[in-house]
Amino acid sequence: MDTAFIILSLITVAGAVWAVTLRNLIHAVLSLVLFFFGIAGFFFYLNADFVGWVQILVYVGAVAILAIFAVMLTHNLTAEDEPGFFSLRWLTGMAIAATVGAVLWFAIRSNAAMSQTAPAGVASNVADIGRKMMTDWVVPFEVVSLLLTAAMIGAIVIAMEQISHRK
Amino acid sequence: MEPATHIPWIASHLWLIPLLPFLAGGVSALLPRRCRKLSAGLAIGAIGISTLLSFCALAESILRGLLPHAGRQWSAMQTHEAWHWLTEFTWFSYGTTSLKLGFVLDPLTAAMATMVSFVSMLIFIYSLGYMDRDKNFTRFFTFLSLFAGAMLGLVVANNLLLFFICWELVGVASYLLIGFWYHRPSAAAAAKKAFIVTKLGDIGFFAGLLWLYHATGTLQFYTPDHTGALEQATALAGLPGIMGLSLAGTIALLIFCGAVGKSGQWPLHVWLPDAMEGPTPVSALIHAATMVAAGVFLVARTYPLFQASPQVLTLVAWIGAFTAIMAATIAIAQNDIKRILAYSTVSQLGYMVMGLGVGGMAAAMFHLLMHGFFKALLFLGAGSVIHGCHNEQDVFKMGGVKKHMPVTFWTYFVGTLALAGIFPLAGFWSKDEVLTAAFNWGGGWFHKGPFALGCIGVFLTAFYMWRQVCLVFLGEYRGEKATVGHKQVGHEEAETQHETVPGVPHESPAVMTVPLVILAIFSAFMGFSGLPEHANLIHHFLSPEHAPHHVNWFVIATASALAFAGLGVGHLLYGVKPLAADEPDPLKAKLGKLRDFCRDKWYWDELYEATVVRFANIAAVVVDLGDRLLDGVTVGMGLLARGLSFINDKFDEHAINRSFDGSCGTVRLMGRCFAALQDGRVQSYLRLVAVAAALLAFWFFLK
Amino acid sequence: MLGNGLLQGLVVTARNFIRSYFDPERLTTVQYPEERVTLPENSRSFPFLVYDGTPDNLRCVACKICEQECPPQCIYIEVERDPKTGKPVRRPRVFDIDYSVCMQCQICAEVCPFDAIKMDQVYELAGTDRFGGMLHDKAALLKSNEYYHQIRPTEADEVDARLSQSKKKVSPPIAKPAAVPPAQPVPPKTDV
Amino acid sequence: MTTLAHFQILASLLFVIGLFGAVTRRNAIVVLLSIEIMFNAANLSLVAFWRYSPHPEQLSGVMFAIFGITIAAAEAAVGLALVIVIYRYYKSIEVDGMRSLKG
Amino acid sequence: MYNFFDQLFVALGAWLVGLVVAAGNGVSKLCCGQPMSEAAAHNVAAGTQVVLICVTIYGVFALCFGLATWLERKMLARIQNRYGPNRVGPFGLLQFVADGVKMLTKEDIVPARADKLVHFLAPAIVLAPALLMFGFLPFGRNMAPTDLDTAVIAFFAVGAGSELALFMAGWGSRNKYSILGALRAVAQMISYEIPLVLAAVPVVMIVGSLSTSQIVAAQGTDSFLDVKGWFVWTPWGFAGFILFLIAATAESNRSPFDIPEGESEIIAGFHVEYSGFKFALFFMAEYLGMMAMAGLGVTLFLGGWHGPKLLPSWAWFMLKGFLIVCWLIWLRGTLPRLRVDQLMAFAWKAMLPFALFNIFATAVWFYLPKTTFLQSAVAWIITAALVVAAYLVISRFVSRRAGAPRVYRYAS
Repeated sequence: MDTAFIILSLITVAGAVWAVTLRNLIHAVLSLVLFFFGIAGFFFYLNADFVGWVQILVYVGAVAILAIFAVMLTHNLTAEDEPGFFSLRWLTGMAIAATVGAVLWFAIRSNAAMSQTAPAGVASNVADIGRKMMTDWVVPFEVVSLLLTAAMIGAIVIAMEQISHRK
Repeated sequence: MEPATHIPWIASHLWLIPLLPFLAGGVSALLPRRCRKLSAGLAIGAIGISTLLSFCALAESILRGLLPHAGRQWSAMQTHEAWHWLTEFTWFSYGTTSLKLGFVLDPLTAAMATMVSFVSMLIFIYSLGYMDRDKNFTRFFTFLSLFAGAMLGLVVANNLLLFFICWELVGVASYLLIGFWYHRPSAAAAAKKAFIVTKLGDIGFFAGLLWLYHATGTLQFYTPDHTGALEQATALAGLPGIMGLSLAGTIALLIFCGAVGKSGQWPLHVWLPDAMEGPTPVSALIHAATMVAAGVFLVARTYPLFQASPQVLTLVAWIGAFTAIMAATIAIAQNDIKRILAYSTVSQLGYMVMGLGVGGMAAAMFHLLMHGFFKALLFLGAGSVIHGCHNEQDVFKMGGVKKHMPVTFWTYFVGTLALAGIFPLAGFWSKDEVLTAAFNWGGGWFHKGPFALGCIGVFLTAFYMWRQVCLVFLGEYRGEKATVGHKQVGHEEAETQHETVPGVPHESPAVMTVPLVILAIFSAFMGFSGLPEHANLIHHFLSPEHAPHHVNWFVIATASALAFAGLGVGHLLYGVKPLAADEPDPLKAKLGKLRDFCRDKWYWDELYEATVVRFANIAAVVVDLGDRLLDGVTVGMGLLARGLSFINDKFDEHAINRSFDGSCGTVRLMGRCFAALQDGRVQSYLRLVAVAAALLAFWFFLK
Repeated sequence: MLGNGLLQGLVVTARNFIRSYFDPERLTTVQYPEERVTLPENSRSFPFLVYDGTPDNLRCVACKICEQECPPQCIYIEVERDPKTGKPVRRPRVFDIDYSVCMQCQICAEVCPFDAIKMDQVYELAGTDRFGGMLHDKAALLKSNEYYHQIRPTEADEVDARLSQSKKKVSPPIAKPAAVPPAQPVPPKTDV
Repeated sequence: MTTLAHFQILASLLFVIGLFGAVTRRNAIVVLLSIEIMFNAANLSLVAFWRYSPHPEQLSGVMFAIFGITIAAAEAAVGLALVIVIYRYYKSIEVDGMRSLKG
Repeated sequence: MYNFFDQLFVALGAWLVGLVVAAGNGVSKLCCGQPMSEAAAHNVAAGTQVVLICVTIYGVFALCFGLATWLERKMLARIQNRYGPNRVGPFGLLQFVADGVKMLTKEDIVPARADKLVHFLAPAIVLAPALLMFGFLPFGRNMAPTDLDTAVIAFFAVGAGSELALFMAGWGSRNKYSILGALRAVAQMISYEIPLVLAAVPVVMIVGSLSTSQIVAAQGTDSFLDVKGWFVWTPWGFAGFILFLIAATAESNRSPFDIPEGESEIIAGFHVEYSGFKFALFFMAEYLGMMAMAGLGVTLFLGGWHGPKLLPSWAWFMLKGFLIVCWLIWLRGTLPRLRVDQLMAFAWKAMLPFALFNIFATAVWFYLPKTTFLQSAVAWIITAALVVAAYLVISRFVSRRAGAPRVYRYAS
């Protein structure tokens, strides 16, 4: 474990925790952005530059903005009636999260391959990614492009519903 | 096939032939409506260059196929083997495999491309005159170019997928053109009908395409290393398919579905006559050069698959023969000049398909090519008549047009005789080829049946054509507008197409008659390229590996006699005593109910209405009924349960004492507990999923 | 074609940009401390007192008409008395105008029968004292007839002509106030 | 040195945080954000596996991550559009309120 | 001689790094009695390089920012037949210094009900992407601050970060004008980011790399003139350049796309509640973003630092960048502000299809043979015809709606 990892982990975990706990939705979204940047940092740390930049471009540039617009359009800036920390809801949530976490912990600890260190010289090259995407991964690529088109049309249609009713 | 040492320039640039009309169409699609001359010029220029290129291809092919043997006996002229010039390119690579497309130049392509582009060019030129007053002139030429481009693309394709793409483009273009006057409901309906009915066949075609790809791993017709889909036909013939057919037969059958739809064969012929709603040049293009020819061409192109399966060929032959005779009978009782021609086309297509079915691929193609010329001629002539008679299409309201439109009459006359199969015009030779092939098909009534039907068809063809000529051109003009000044009503529609000068018919402008004359010359003399016996150039050219038939004087005599008989009967009925205005069809008296049966197209539309459409409706009703029934059952069950519970309640309260209440309470509590799991809250489900997944994982690890 | 209008607009602005360097007439800005616009002759700011020749020889006779007519009452006049006799002399001992109260209405100049008070054109009068700073006394208000000629030559010439005429008509040095038509000092002028 | 286990534990932790948010919070937008967190945790795990894999030239983890990001973006778009529509209908984006299937 | 000026800053940097390493060795000898280890020396050199690059970028572009404000005021003034600033320094060149001093000394006002933290962070966050974007541009021969093979996408990704900062500023101020301005800014920037990226895609397609250094290298020739290879001379490059300029104008919120600031409607949009130096930071971010966009435009389409070898390469880069900045100023002096619906319709209905079609035209260009001059000419004409046809069609659709009255969705 080195310093960069620790700093990035702190940023990421803090962002994630704030994002799910803060009452003020805008603050939650901004914390989520912090989290996204942390994850992008991890991608850089893992020599996956392209994924990192895509992460920033898509999540910070689009998803976070989208979330902000959703918050703005729903006039629901603060979730006032959230239950408190020691409510049954939160305790159940924490219990479930702890259960799943325990399972994951168990799985990771029980696997010997987990203790290996990073091999040197592993880096992702944009040209290689492009080549893979157009050869081995062309079917997922096409499917995803179709999915994106469908999602785009779907999102527009869903959100336009009211207007089309007026006409 | 010889090794691809030298490929002529045209063979490697074959793609230019379809590309040019496509480009012209694309550019004129962008032009504003006022650029009429530019768009027409583009379209005609593009198709003109395509025609030149096609002639180049034809010349190269003839050189390749025939010239090395020049100076020898005709019989020794043939090369006795099929040959192809191929160009291929990779569309896209997918992992290690790649999807290749390509173009092929062989005699079939060369002959077909020449006919298609040449006839299309003449039709384009003719349209200049015909569509002169239409305000959507630009759009019309855009669609025409698209149509011709798609058809030429299909002709030069060396790949079933490319073929299919162009095939569908032909379908789209025909949809757009049939529905060109989309503000008429009938035109819009006809366009829809044409599109949907042909799509029915295309489903089969597409299935066949996929199956072929699955079976052979390629969609190229021919490849340089002889692994093309068609070159594996014999191998496919050895594999089992469905319904006792071989795999090759199955695929051929599926592909034939497409041809049935596109070429208007029974049972999918119903769209073709309705397609007359389009402008007449479109009808000519559909019937002569492009759309319907595509179906026959498809079978000719994939002929090796059909050859590998005699059963399918038999089916093809019978369908063709049946269509030929059926359409001919319908044609004799029609009133609309274009409908008569439309059913004539269906009938002639039947001949072609029959020719294919009986093994005479060259004969069928010969008939297709010749038919392209004279049917284009007839349609354009009909268009000229309609144009001259102020959009009148009913033959009983024409008559005596001969003296007003001499050029149209004489060219139409040539076309009629050619279609009727009168010596020595084109139709005589090509129909003779088909009938000879049918005659030689085999013994027994089953194998002679198509021939017999074909012979009756010859009689009927001559009859209805002569009937038409008599009604339209001979006698006196019976139109309502015969007297000048009676033009107040019914002229609004006509305004879009030509000037509304009332009264007698008038000859069409030169831009329309010149194509007619050219087509007439071709219709008259092209037949000599297919003289029977050894001088049969077309046969040598198209299928060198099969020896042409010997002259069968019996067939020639029978066919000629029947054709003359048809003409004679027609003249007796309609020519000797020209009909007066409002006089009923004399055929009605002679045939009675049978004539009505024919006039109403054998009630196919009604049959489909009564079966296919009604089936869909009934199915919908049945499903709805089932739904209601289930609903009723559910409601009934509910009522029953309520009744039972009412009894139970009373029973519980009065008959059973409170000792049971405790256990009831427990049950209720448990029910509530389980109901709590189904509370409709998405998050509780998520919780359950998470816990369950965790437990499963624990179990998995502990095991 | 789309974009034509944009290009035309760009050409217009580019032409303005380039020509502004070759055609100084286009530039409407006056760079104030260094450059000033010449004021039109009829522009006015605050009143001042006119004297002929020396400051002693002022025209004002302390008749107090202006003091009484002044709408905001910013003029304060005390008549000077002969130190020996105690009788009033026809000149002001104190003549104050509070510029911070004056509303530049020109009524004082219009009613003055002796053409003694006229409107000035100064406008840079900023000061630091809010209360007394704008109170101008007689010494500050006195300006020569030459100055008057300088700022509004046409009007001053007319005034001089009128004064010399009235001097000729009435031999005594003191003109009767009644002889001069009141409240018609300056004929209206339309051009500068 | 940082081992693969570090990354996997971190990814699990983030996943668990996301899961906690998804099952706990009432606000639909926050639930969607929590789901995004889980997506990201999964992506992190995949890229880490790629980085430590014996065959990095296959780029499988990276590819999965890229496709994951794409799908998550589509999901977010549709999900938030749905939230807006639900808000218009119910005037609330409490997930607990969305129990009726009838529109 | 040319090489000396061309590589002046490279040499200077190397010399400074050497100096620092030598000094480090000296210190190390004094303290530990032996020079630094190889690895330590390497680290020191790398660190010094990073610091040098950062300082250079900050210094040079802060200066450029100042000059750009001066240039903008001067040009706008001249377009409107005024003098513009001419008091502080020769030709008013030091005006920006005076402005800076003014900004620094003004009172920093925070609205009472503002979200203090967000309000405070926004100006800092808005400046960071603007400065970071310069890190991906090669300024001259051997003068690329970083050499990523993902540079273009990194540039856009970093640029996307500024949207969020603008939103933070608008929301943190708790003012309806600022929130309106922020939402407008976000909607506009996210809409124009798509044509912006798509305008850059053809270049990436032709070069086959996302690296800015390689993109610049692909546009260079060995000749003295060195302008032939610029992508702007190709039809798709020209179309892409125009698209890029328009989208970049919108992306940097400049007139005629300045509806987020719209002084006459929403006072100053997202920074209405900022004063003093925080306002100056927004101002700076806007100008730096504009210059970075200009730099990317130069890199992608105008041959980067390639140019006739009369001037050093870095001078060419700066010159072209300033030309683009001048163009943006000229545009601002000419065009009135767009309406919101026009703005969105233009992005989605005009620029997006045109950008997509430009990509198609580029693919056509890519596959056409270009070995002989004749072939190149034919390829050029075909591609140009495609682009012009697309432009005509799209402009017809755009013009058709141009005169239509505003349709209100909720108000009417």
